[in-house]
Amino acid sequence: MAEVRLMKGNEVIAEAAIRCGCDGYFGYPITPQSEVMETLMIRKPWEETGMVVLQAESEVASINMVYGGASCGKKVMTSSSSPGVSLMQEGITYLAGAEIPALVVNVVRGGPGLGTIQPAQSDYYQTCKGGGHGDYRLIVLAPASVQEMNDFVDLSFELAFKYRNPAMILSDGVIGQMMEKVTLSPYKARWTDEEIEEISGSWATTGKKANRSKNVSTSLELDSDKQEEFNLHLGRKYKAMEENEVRYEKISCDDAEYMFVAYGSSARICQKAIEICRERGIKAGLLRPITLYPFPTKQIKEMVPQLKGVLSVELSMGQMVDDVRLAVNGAIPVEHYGHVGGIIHSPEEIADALETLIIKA
Amino acid sequence: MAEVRLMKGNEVIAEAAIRCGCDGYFGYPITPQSEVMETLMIRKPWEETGMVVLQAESEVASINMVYGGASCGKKVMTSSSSPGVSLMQEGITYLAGAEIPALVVNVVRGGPGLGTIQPAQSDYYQTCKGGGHGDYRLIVLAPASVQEMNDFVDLSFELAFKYRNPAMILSDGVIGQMMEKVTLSPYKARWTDEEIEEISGSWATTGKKANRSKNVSTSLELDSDKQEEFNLHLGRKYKAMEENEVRYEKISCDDAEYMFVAYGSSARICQKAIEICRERGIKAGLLRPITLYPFPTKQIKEMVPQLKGVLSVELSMGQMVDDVRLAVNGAIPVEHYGHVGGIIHSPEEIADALETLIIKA
Amino acid sequence: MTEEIIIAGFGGQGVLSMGKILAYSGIMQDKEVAWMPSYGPEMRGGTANVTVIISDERISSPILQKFDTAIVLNQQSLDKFEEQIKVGGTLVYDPNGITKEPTRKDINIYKIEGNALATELGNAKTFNMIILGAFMKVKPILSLEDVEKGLGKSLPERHHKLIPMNMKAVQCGMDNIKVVQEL
Amino acid sequence: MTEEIIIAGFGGQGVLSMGKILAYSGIMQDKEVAWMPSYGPEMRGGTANVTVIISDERISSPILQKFDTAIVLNQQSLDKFEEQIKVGGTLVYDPNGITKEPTRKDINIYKIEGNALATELGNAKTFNMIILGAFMKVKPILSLEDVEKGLGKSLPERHHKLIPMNMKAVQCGMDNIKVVQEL
Amino acid sequence: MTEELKDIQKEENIVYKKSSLLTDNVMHYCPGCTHGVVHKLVAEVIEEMGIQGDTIGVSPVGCSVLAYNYIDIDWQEAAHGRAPALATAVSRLHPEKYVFTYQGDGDLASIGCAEIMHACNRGENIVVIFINNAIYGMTGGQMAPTTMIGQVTATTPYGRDVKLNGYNMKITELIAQLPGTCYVTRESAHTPASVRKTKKAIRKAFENAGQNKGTSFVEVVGTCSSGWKLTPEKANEWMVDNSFKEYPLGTMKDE
Amino acid sequence: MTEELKDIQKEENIVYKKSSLLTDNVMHYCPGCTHGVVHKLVAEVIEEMGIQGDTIGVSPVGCSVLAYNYIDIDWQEAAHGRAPALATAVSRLHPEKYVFTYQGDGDLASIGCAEIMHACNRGENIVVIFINNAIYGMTGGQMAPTTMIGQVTATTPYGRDVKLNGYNMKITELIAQLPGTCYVTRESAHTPASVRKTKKAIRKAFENAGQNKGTSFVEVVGTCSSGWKLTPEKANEWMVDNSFKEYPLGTMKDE
Amino acid sequence: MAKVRGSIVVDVEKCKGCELCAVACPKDVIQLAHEVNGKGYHYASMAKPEDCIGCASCALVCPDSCITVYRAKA
Amino acid sequence: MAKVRGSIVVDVEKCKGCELCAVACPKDVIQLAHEVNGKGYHYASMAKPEDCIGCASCALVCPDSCITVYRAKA
Ligand SMILES: Cc1ncc(C[n+]2csc(CCOP(=O)(O)OP(=O)(O)O)c2C)c(N)n1
Ligand SMILES: Cc1ncc(C[n+]2csc(CCOP(=O)(O)OP(=O)(O)O)c2C)c(N)n1
Ligand code: SF4
Ligand code: SF4
Ligand code: SF4
Ligand code: SF4
Ligand code: SF4
Ligand code: SF4
Ligand SMILES: [Mg+2]
Ligand SMILES: [Mg+2]
Repeated sequence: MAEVRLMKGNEVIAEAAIRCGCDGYFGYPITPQSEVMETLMIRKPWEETGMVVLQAESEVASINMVYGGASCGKKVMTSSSSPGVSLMQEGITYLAGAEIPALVVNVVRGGPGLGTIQPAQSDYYQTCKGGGHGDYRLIVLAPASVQEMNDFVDLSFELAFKYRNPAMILSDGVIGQMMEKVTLSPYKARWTDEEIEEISGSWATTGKKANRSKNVSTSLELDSDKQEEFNLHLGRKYKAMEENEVRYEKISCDDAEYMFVAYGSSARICQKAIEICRERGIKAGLLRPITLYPFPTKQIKEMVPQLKGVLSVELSMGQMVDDVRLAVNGAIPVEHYGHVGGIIHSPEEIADALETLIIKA
Repeated sequence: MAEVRLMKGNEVIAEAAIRCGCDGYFGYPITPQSEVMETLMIRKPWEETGMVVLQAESEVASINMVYGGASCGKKVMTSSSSPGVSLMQEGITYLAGAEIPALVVNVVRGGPGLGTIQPAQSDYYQTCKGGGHGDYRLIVLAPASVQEMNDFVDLSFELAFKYRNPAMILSDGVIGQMMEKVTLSPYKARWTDEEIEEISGSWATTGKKANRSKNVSTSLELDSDKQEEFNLHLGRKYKAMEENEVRYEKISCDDAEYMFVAYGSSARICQKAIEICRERGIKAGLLRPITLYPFPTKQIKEMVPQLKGVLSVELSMGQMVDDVRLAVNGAIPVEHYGHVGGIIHSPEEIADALETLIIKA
Repeated sequence: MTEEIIIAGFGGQGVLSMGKILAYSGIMQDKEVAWMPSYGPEMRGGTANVTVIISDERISSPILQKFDTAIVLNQQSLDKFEEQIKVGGTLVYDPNGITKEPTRKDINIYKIEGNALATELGNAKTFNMIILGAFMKVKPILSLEDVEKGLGKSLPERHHKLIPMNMKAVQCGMDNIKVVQEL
Repeated sequence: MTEEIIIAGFGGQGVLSMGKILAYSGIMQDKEVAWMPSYGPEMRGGTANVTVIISDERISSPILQKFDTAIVLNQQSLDKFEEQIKVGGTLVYDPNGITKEPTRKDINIYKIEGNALATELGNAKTFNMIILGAFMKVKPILSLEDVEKGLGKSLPERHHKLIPMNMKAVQCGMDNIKVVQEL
Repeated sequence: MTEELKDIQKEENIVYKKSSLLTDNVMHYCPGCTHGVVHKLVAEVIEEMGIQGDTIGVSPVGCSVLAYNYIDIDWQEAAHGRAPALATAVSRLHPEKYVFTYQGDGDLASIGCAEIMHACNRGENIVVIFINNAIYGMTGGQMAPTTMIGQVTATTPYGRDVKLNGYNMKITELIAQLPGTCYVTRESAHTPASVRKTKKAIRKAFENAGQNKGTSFVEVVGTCSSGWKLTPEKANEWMVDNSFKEYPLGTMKDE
Repeated sequence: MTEELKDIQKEENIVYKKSSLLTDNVMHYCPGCTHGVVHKLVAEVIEEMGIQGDTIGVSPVGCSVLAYNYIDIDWQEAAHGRAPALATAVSRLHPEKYVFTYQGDGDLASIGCAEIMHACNRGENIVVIFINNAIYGMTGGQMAPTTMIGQVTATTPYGRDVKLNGYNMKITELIAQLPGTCYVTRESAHTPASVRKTKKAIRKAFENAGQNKGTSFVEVVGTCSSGWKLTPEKANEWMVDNSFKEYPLGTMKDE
Repeated sequence: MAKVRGSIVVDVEKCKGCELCAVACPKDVIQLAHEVNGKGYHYASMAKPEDCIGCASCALVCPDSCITVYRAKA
Repeated sequence: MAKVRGSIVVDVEKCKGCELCAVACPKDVIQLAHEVNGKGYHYASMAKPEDCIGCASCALVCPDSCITVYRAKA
């Protein structure tokens, strides 16, 4: 029977990891997500499922531990918050370059620099455009509730392994710190060595068996022709993701003349803003990207004919709005509205912004 | 009298640093830019101008040395190549968050991951959209010749100090490794302590004088209202840059019906592609962004009425093309063409791409 | 039904766990709940507050600017949250350490001497349950039974023996709340 | 005038510095020049090549797919660059270590026994200057005077005493180049 | 106040008061935190040496990240672990200045391990004040490299276990062996006598910097009552009983 | 070939041949490079122990980044300096496997200083092969932490100078003191005898891993003739005269 | 009166009631007040002012530098 | 004939002519050939095959594992 609990988003990440058969977690404390590792340490999954949990010496070490563990075909993850994730950029691009499936959770706080420990969504660029160097993409899931913090752990691993690509859960301090009702997932067994051999035997470094040639986890290619072919291969993979893995939610969109685009905690606030708008006689709706990469470009585009304008609402100075604009491609006005620095917009402010930035502009 | 030399792009960075009165260089070896530090070490500027040159233990250390030195109001820089720059992302966002003027040179190679040491332009996203977390921007200059490698060192410092913002020279393996004729700049004296006090006394940590309150170099703000105000302040600063600091070059644009947008080494190749196009009877031109941030959005927009299409040519899978599309905003077709992985496009390929992707499409 | 509550006081007063028990009690009644703490670098001594929302519907924003009820346990919190109570809303406060009494005329105001009562009960740790009881009295959105169940859920097994003592404190709070102003 | 040259051989054969002297000589004539090496992780033994462009006009791309002249000093380089010579272009090669002779019919081909001649001159280090001389003979785009000046610029002061020896090697290359095929 | 008290509490009778370099800001530290004591000592040393205008402090992330609010000198706030890199640059660009880092044990021994080892090995002319409270205070009491075997923290809720979490790291012992350090000592600040001794050590470290002697490293073994979940008094007792065994006080190097 | 030679060169007379674990790829190393010798020894040990299927190698950036092309086992290529972090995870997730890192001195002692110190301090059950050629070979011969005072490199063109570049770092001595290490030794591979000895050390390290003893650390002092700008023979001589003084051979710990 | 040779003044609003001064005092002069300050802390105060010898032990260990110490000449 | 007790075979195309085998050989058996291989290296060869004792010193130190060593029973 499904278990219902009252839990913090961060705690749920830990619980979901254990239950989905995650093999290893490597992390380093940072507010507002330290509860992920703390919960794991209290839960002692090594006694229950055999999952390894290790506090690393730094975020640089933890992402590289993830690279090492995940290169063995294991389900391995880390979590951190913005400054820690910045430190992981080299490791993340290595994961992408070696095509290693793994999960990174970013519970975003405000920046730049040390900034504030309060919630923000100002790491969209870093996450979706490539914080590291080179041409690569992460699979990015943006939970808007504690329940989704639960659900997306398993989903992230599934997508990561499907595409041999690192995945990121892009959360924020609100979703990480809040408690909500959550229905926990049933336990899944960790993969056995045989299952790993079956699923990832062509690439995972599990020790060279006599029946196969050696596996090497690497992102190095000194031959430019081969490197280009590899980059093009990645490009095709990303294309496939764009075609098959876009996830989003539409709220009150059927008759909408104006549409908010917002993810995560901002999307929740927009839901309330819609009510306010509709009380004011404005037909507003919300398209909530659940996957930030692949981005619901097509879905936004499809809405355009019925719309008079779009407002991208983010806890940032305007980052996702680029992708919204690229989707709309000049057909109707697109504007950005958002608070930053740990301040959370109120539903009223959002409704007002729609009026001033779009309707009356 | 101006000195003409035959030098590598990387060597010129070192020479220009010494001559522009740079106070300190902190770096770590990585191909294809190690000649920057090697040239400095041979030149021994500490005996000549007093400039400090130090090989750090890592890129993480070097960018933080830059933070320390630059926080004193000194002209301080580092250089690296893609993987090293990924490691610097935390440090870079700290510089932006503490409003510290400094210079980072990235001689880009192909990624993701370890990738190839051959030239690429696949760090545009990382550089221009914020590789680190939080809402911030770098001033980004993209040299297309060894001469510009010389000129942009001084210019970067000038802009960095004008806006109290880190600047980046986004070069690549071609420009870094090639030798060309270069006219070296005349020597500028390093700033004296008094000059630093005058220029940056309001913020530089030079030791608290009795006549002022203490200076603190920090990016931390625990009060969300203040952090938001700070983020908005940064936003206004970036707006000012966008208004005042856009630099670009137009080649054969007067009568152009088709336009390439390309920077750095790609721009040079596009020049030759223009000749080929014109031989084929196609009126092609080139807009070369010199500042990648602020991006010549307005200048591209202004060209739109006379154009039938735009081709963004990059040594990447398509990154700058986003900004070109945002500028054009759907008015005419915009496509991307590029090689990756260390392969360099030929002028013929570019001319062909214009025909197939834009003209005949 | 939607009840939006802020509980605010010093760190160490049990503000967060009071909110948690409230939220758990809501779950016992099959309601939607959200519990959103303020968090900061101060580990002790600083102010702590938590927003609790209990509702029959899906909860949109867990971050609120206006509250149906504010439960405040020190002067700073009173200064900050008195003005954030909706017109017609409710303020419950412990007068201990309060130097400037609340001034709004358009809300219901109640007093509960939590500190003093906890000392009387001989257990400072029951302070927050006394406050909870007081709230329950003026906002009977949850049954005592649910609170008892909520306590069971939020306390670790080994502390379940403390439930009766806690329920006694809740009752004490219900019994001792004083009306300052009722609309 | 634009001359696009690739020089290719083993690391250690002085390929890069030959290119540098060429480029410097170009500067002496007030021409535009570009010198673009291949670079890789092998420090010794691997192949090394450099593109040198000398032109009266601003040079656009320093990376070329076709060359006016290829100077190749080992088999791998011949295999790779023979086909990249423009129709009507020029190939200069040292037959030492060459196992498969060039086959193209639409280019000019010259041979220079650089290795053997350097041994004769009693200084293996003059090898690349002999090759340079050979090139100068078939493509007299630069004067001997400019090459001497170029040498002066590219060698550090303390090595200037070696210039006469190097110029002798250049002359030796000019004298000993052999036509294999001329269009 | 009684007459007697008034008589004593006169300006001229003051024998101890807050350093004038300490600002009036109330420190955000928890009650009894070692950081407060050491801040005071640093302020007093700088004041007494008269080098307020010549001193630049570097405080990285950790509970002491806001040190700049409390001591009235120029400060740089460093990324977690990187203070020695900042200080290296400041000191090399300003060889005549007094440059110090003020680092926690998580900061210095964990994420910043490479930076401190290399700064000390290069012999940067800086002072390092190292507050070893055997825990990550700032983030809520997680295990640090210095956390002792068996010690309970938020990430070792059943006590640090060598198998799971490895050994505690004695970084100061390692640093004492690096040729770039001239003075390495381990002190505490829990009694009046140890506070006096620690102040002397800090003073010596700053004086070394004035004489360009290389890196001076002063560890202060301290408490984190919040992280340890003890009262300040009990925390001090626990420290004496446990920390001092693993981290014995004393000067390891003085050249 | 003479008859005599033919007579000797028969299959049954073979006393030494290339390990079957070495692939046929020509190594990209420069003539005389120490990496080649040590690759051979690692391959031989794995072959002789019969653990090809149970061994996972981790090679970070450095000249040996392509080690995976030469030894026929599963490999992970690590980011510069981070091999110990990768190996930590592999070993913890596969406690029954033999996990080793193969690191250069720039990699291990400079950028990767924190990772190696912490892996060794935690006592990860791994083998570390550490090639100390006192230089950054891969990137063209720049100074490493191990570069000796006076040594000329691309970034110390006038010789390493303590004032400018700091002291050379003796990281193995530090590592020997970390409680997580069970075996720490410094070897060389320039003579037949030293090659034999190094092989024994590597074998012991792998056997330790099989017995779950913690971290075994084998340093091999080597040469980089390209970086040093010497012939391989002269490089060996220079090493004996200079490196061995700063990095004396011998076992520091064997528990 | 000759007995009172020392005295302290506590900055009550800064005091966090950690009690370390009380522990350090050789004369048991200090106790926490029953009252709390604006931050909710019971602050340090002289319970036995007459015993104070002005030795400054309390002030030395006070993490919040709240204590000023006075000592009369005799 | 009894004199020839050992012999080596060098993988000529793999040899890089580092000469370390020659240095290691106790019998001075090895010298570099005048010819170069496909990579341009003068490769190792037995200059005095008759002196080889099959001790494998050369093979042990060879970085490129080019040397196979043979030893006849007697
Ligand atoms: C890159 C990065 N990772 C993690 C953090 C979170 N963080 C802040 S302080 C700290 C540890 C503090 O411990 P310590 O250095 O011992 O100082 P203390 O608070 O105990 O004085 C951590 C992990 C951060 N700010 N930045
Ligand atoms: C993050 C990063 N920084 C720098 C480099 C460039 N780099 C590659 S290997 C290397 C040093 C190699 O030296 P060492 O570890 O001593 O190995 P060796 O080549 O000498 O065997 C450097 C600096 C890199 N690849 N990645
Ligand atoms: S958490 Fe610990 S270290 Fe931080 S202020 Fe509180 S007692 Fe001090
Ligand atoms: S550069 Fe040095 S370490 Fe690298 S392969 Fe050559 S000799 Fe070996
Ligand atoms: S030591 Fe200071 S802060 Fe602590 S109780 Fe005494 S006066 Fe107050
Ligand atoms: S000055 Fe000495 S005697 Fe007086 S209260 Fe302080 S510690 Fe006690
Ligand atoms: S040691 Fe090996 S590579 Fe070197 S010369 Fe001898 S056979 Fe050739
Ligand atoms: S086997 Fe011994 S004797 Fe024979 S060539 Fe080799 S080293 Fe010389
Ligand atoms: Mg600490
Ligand atoms: Mg090395």
